[in-house]
Amino acid sequence: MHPYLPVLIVLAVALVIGLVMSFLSAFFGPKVPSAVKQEVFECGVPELGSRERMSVRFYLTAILFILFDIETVFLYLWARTFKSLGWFGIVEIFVFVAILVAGYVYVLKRKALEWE
Amino acid sequence: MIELGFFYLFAVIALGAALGVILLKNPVAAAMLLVVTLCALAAEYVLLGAEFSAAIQVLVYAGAIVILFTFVIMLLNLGQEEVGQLMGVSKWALLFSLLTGAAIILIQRLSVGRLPEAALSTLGSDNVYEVGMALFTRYLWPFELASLLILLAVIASIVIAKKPTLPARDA
Amino acid sequence: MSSIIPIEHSLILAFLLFFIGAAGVLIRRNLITVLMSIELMLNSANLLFVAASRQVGNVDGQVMMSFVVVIAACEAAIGLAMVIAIFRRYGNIKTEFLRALRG
Amino acid sequence: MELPVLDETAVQIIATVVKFLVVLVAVLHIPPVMIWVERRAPALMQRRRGPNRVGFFRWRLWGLLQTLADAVKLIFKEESVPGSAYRGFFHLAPLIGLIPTLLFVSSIPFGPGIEIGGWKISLSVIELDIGALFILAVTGIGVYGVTLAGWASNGKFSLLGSLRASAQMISYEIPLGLSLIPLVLIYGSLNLQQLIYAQSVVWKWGIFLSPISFFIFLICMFAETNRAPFDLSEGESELVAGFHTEYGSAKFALFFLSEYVAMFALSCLCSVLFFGGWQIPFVSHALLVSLLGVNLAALVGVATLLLKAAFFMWLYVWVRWTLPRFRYDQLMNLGWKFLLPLGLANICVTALVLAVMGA
Repeated sequence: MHPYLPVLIVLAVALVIGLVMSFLSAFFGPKVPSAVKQEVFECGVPELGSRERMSVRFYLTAILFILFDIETVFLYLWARTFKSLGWFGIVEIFVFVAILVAGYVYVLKRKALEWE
Repeated sequence: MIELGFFYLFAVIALGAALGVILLKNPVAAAMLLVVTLCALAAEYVLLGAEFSAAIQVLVYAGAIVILFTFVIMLLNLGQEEVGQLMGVSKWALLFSLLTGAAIILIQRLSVGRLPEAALSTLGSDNVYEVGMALFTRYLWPFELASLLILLAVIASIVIAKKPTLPARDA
Repeated sequence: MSSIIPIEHSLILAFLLFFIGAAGVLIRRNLITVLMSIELMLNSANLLFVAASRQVGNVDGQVMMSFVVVIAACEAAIGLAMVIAIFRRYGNIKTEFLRALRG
Repeated sequence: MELPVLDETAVQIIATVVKFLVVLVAVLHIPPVMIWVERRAPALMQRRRGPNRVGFFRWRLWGLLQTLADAVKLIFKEESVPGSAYRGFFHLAPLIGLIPTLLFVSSIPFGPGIEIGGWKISLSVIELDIGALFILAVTGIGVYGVTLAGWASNGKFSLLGSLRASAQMISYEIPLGLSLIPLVLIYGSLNLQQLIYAQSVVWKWGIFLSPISFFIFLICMFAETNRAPFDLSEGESELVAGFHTEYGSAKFALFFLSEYVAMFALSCLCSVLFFGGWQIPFVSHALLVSLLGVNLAALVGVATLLLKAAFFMWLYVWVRWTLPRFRYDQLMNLGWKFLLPLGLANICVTALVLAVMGA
């Protein structure tokens, strides 16, 4: 058996069962719609909507996330081959990490990660 | 044979989702379909025996890059109404690209049998280890340069995104 | 295990993906969707690398594929930063508003 | 009567389905029990009674059936969708949140293999050589459930809550990923089952060989599940209920389910990585097999893993009622300015020590 076949099986079974579970209320629950019930919750005040723009810091966080996500993947690759590469691999990965840490320091210096 | 069936299944999923990416008006829906395309392609990589490629595809591509897209869409709060329709040239562009695609597939079909035979036995079972060894020995310099590239991209994107731009000229 | 899939199938899939991506770049006016279409095109290149790696029997193609992912990440980061900057300046991200470089 | 002859593939596929259904049924029992614990434990700490009424006729069972009643109530509630919501994604978001956590919990090796009728069956539903990377990838996809839920609700509290929650989850995914790397360096494998076999004696457990990893992992466990003290995304005083403000009835129950399944999966993963998984300390598995036979020893292993995981589930509750909530800037600073450099330094030091010892 292909080792990834269970992934597909789990995905399919979970999808079916999840769909059934998420529509349980649609079958069993009462249905009494009203205009107020359809409003978005806003602590009781009249609805204002969500048309406002969010802070750019979320974007900067996501950028940093990509940077370190890639680094993490390559670090896994290195960790897996560590025993064969030895000191050569250590030097190599230290250079790699050092370059990325430079980016990290730059981000800190630009205060891109300061919240509030 | 079963592998081929799965290959077709995921190919259809990937292509359908990719069509959705370029045709849907809602950008968040497009981003989600992009995730579907990427995951279907990751499944193709698994079928092609490239475990690590599938992992990096889901981890970095679907898990990080598309998150960035989603965040930007939410930050700019692009609802349905701000999304551009297809451009005026849409039908022509569509026809043109479909024709070109068909032509290339035709050319490619004609070349069947002239490609080199697949060398199947040389790929081992420990894919992550092999990719790691290749990356850290033969591709040493590209690897270090890649980190430099990421560094530059981070600096550039922070400079561009954080810099207060001039007020808009009369549009 | 995965010996059955001939490379022609991967090639066709990659071509189709590339053209869907190219069509997206041509027909959409929304900058973010254009960027996503570029991601589709990069992915078709990735698929070709992986399929070729399978065909020639070494992992060089897969290493290249991981470099392409790095490049895609950089491209997305910078592209989206520019989208944000453009949005700040024009209040809009439709491509036809970007005429500053046109004479 | 003649049974059809089964080949290896058919047996394994049937075994996979059965194993997953068992895991699913077990996992469905976690939220009711855990919510009961989560209401009785603070009562114990604060000298109150907590829920103790709902029972079965004369037997009150310490109120254990309270959450069952709650679950039934949730199913029979009306499902209300805000008029301005994006309906398709609104219905889909709980599923997108749930399925990755189910994949996650399926990839935990719950015990050593068992043998039924001569077929060898492993006790993890999904067993991959790149198990650790698979888990990271799956948690990465799980973020979309939260993001979509808030966006599709189209309310300001939901949107802000979901952006906060997803930013928090991606921020703590990095230290989580980094904290596993020293273990890969030490044990040389990404396969969870092999990681367990490598921790065969107590002094080889992950917590002793890499205590800093454990520290980072423990904090990330709380942050990844948006649990107290990092439950800012649903800080009642600021954001009502966070990304699931607009959700009610069975869909709300699904969000609850995925939160508790994620807690359980992370607790199991913590036991697997740092506490020897299903192995009983000071008792070798070979000894157990010789005493009890393969299958019974495997069951003992499963019980051991569940016991270890139960401790971390208790820790979740304990911490929730002990520590006050963080502020959002404190949370982000902790992740990016403390755990991230610590994780990188931990990797570097581990690699250097290993290289010096090896040379």
